[in-house]
Amino acid sequence: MLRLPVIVLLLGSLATTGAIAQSAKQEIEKYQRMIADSSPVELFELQGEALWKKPQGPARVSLERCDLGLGAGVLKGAYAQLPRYFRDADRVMDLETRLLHCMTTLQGRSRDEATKRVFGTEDAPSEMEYLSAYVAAASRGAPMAPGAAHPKEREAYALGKKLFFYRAGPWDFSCASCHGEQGKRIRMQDLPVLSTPAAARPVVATWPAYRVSNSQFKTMQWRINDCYRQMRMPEPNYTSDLTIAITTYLTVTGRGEPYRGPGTKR
Amino acid sequence: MNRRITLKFTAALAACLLFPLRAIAAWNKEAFQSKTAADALKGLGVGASTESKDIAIDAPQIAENGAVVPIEITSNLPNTKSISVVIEKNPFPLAAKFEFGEGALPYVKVNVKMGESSFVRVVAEAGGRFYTASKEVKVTIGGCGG
Amino acid sequence: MADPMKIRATVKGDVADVRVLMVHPMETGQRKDTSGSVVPLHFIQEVSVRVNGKLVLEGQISQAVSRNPVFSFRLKGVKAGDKLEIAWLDNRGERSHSDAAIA
Amino acid sequence: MRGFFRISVFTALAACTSLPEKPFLSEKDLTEVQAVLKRDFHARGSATLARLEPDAVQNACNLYANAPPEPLIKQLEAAELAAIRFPQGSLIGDWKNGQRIAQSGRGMQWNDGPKDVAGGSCYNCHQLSREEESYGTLGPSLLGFGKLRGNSPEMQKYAFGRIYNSKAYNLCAQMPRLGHSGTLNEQQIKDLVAYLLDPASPVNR
Repeated sequence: MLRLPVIVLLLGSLATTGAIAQSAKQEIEKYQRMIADSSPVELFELQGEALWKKPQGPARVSLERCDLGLGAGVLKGAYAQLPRYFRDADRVMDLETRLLHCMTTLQGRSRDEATKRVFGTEDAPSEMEYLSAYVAAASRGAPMAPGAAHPKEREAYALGKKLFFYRAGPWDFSCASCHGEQGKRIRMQDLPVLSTPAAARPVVATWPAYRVSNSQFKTMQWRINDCYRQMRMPEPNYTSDLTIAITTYLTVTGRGEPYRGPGTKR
Repeated sequence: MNRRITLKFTAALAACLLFPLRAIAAWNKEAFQSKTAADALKGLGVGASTESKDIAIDAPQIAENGAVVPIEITSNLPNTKSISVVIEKNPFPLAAKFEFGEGALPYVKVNVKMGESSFVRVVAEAGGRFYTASKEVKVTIGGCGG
Repeated sequence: MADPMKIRATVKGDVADVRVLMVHPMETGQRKDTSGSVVPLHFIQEVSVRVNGKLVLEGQISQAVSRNPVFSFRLKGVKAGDKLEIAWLDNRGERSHSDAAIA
Repeated sequence: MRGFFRISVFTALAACTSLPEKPFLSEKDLTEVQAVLKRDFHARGSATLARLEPDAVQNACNLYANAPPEPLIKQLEAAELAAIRFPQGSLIGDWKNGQRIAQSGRGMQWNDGPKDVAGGSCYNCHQLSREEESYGTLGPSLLGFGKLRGNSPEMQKYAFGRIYNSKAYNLCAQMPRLGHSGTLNEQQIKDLVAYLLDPASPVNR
């Protein structure tokens, strides 16, 4: 007898909180739309184009003959089909891994030199960031279709999935700790459940991306790296199989939507 | 390489030749260096102003980040000459003043920084009078904060 | 010489929507760099927009405008092919100037 | 009002029934993943490779998709509880400092300096006071925590223990073990207990 009013009261307060949360969510969506409308992301694409065409390294050649999977020099739609298996390297590669491959093989640069500063700052964005912006932009409109058929692509997907759910480190986090439950957020940031296609698709279709909070262009390798930082883990090696496996798992899960990045994030 | 330098030089020269003098108004140091909204308005020469529904401000009610807050302003007042943007709680509240000549519609969209949640006040000058409207923007915290 | 601007101007009827992206740090003079020293104030102060040589819009702005500023304007009485010139001047006296044809 | 009612009840139900796919990691998978981690990570700053070493709690939660069999839960929770070092006397510290700790998301990351004071990242996941609107929802709202529960010695001990080692109370909880992991010290946890339980704290006002 006594319980009923309490429940009604509780439900009532839940409903009000729900309504407030709903309007906050709509306002944040509006904010995200507005920042995307006035994003400086094209400036990164422009700089990336200049770097793509700039002769560099001992070979004094540009990256214009780099094969991103669709043939030497084919940019259009190439990003949308990454990560994928590359026979010449006998491994699955994401965008940055493949760019690095072209820098070392075509341009004759050392891996150390080419990876000296892969994540830039607001004052000095990195070569990888500019190039990622340019190459990704050339896939606008192309449906995301990463490699998922070759045995090594399947292997990368399977490993990525295990890593996604594996809890580790001093805080016992996995990717799923934050990206595992529908409708949750960290502070005001909505958290997509990246193991579900519906939530992964818009994410996959908009990375890499410009981040307005620190005026930096962020690559997918950075995204994985920074999640592990926040998970209080050690640092993953740049372009390691582990990072590519996670990106493969996320991209395959979220494939199918036309690419509309590089995106703009809060 | 040579061509690049020539191009750059030509562009720089062109910039100097085309814009040798300051245009209509020089940067209003007094107004921009004011630390309160009231002083900024005084510096702009804004005396009495009337609240007006003919100034439309489109800005997010909640900004996930204060580094970039998009603000879109349209004045529907006839003969709008200028639009000024004052962010009341910023250390230097005056953010921008736009003057519209013949050939420009009284509309502007700009991204501004906001140190904290604040009212954004817009002052439009039309027909020799000042009109004003404002909108509150809440600045929140987006991510993990680490 | 500053980095190029990116100008997009599209006309519909006789009104053109103009969007311009500028490369500029827009330093507030309050930010500290990674070594902990304060980055000095450095920001665009004046922006001007001309159509076929005629000044149509002028902006004075402060350090409160976001890094890599993006402005949108609307011009009337213009047609495709008209020459649009946009220029800025910052507090250190650096300038940039770009032009584009209205499409 | 009625509309809202239906929507929130419906949302609540939907949230319970449509949990995303959670794979069951086998012993073999754990061995594979651990080898990959050791191969593909390097130490940076305070984040050493020792952090990759799994403990019994992590192994159990990974192996059973966060739902180990009841006897194993009981056994491991008891071991975690026994390892909590409860201080003597009052566990109520300074709520004002607790608020700063609750707000801060720093600590234990490779970019945190040795002199940086760690926070508890509490607001990342929990609502705590009405004043702070930017709160996360991964954890339950703790608004009015002390007002609802009082601040008896038992409640102080519970709050302290839960912050020190959440796994002692809910083995596969998503919340980090903030004391056990060395993120927060005893005084900082007491300050957080005060933030939760002190009647003067914004949590209870």
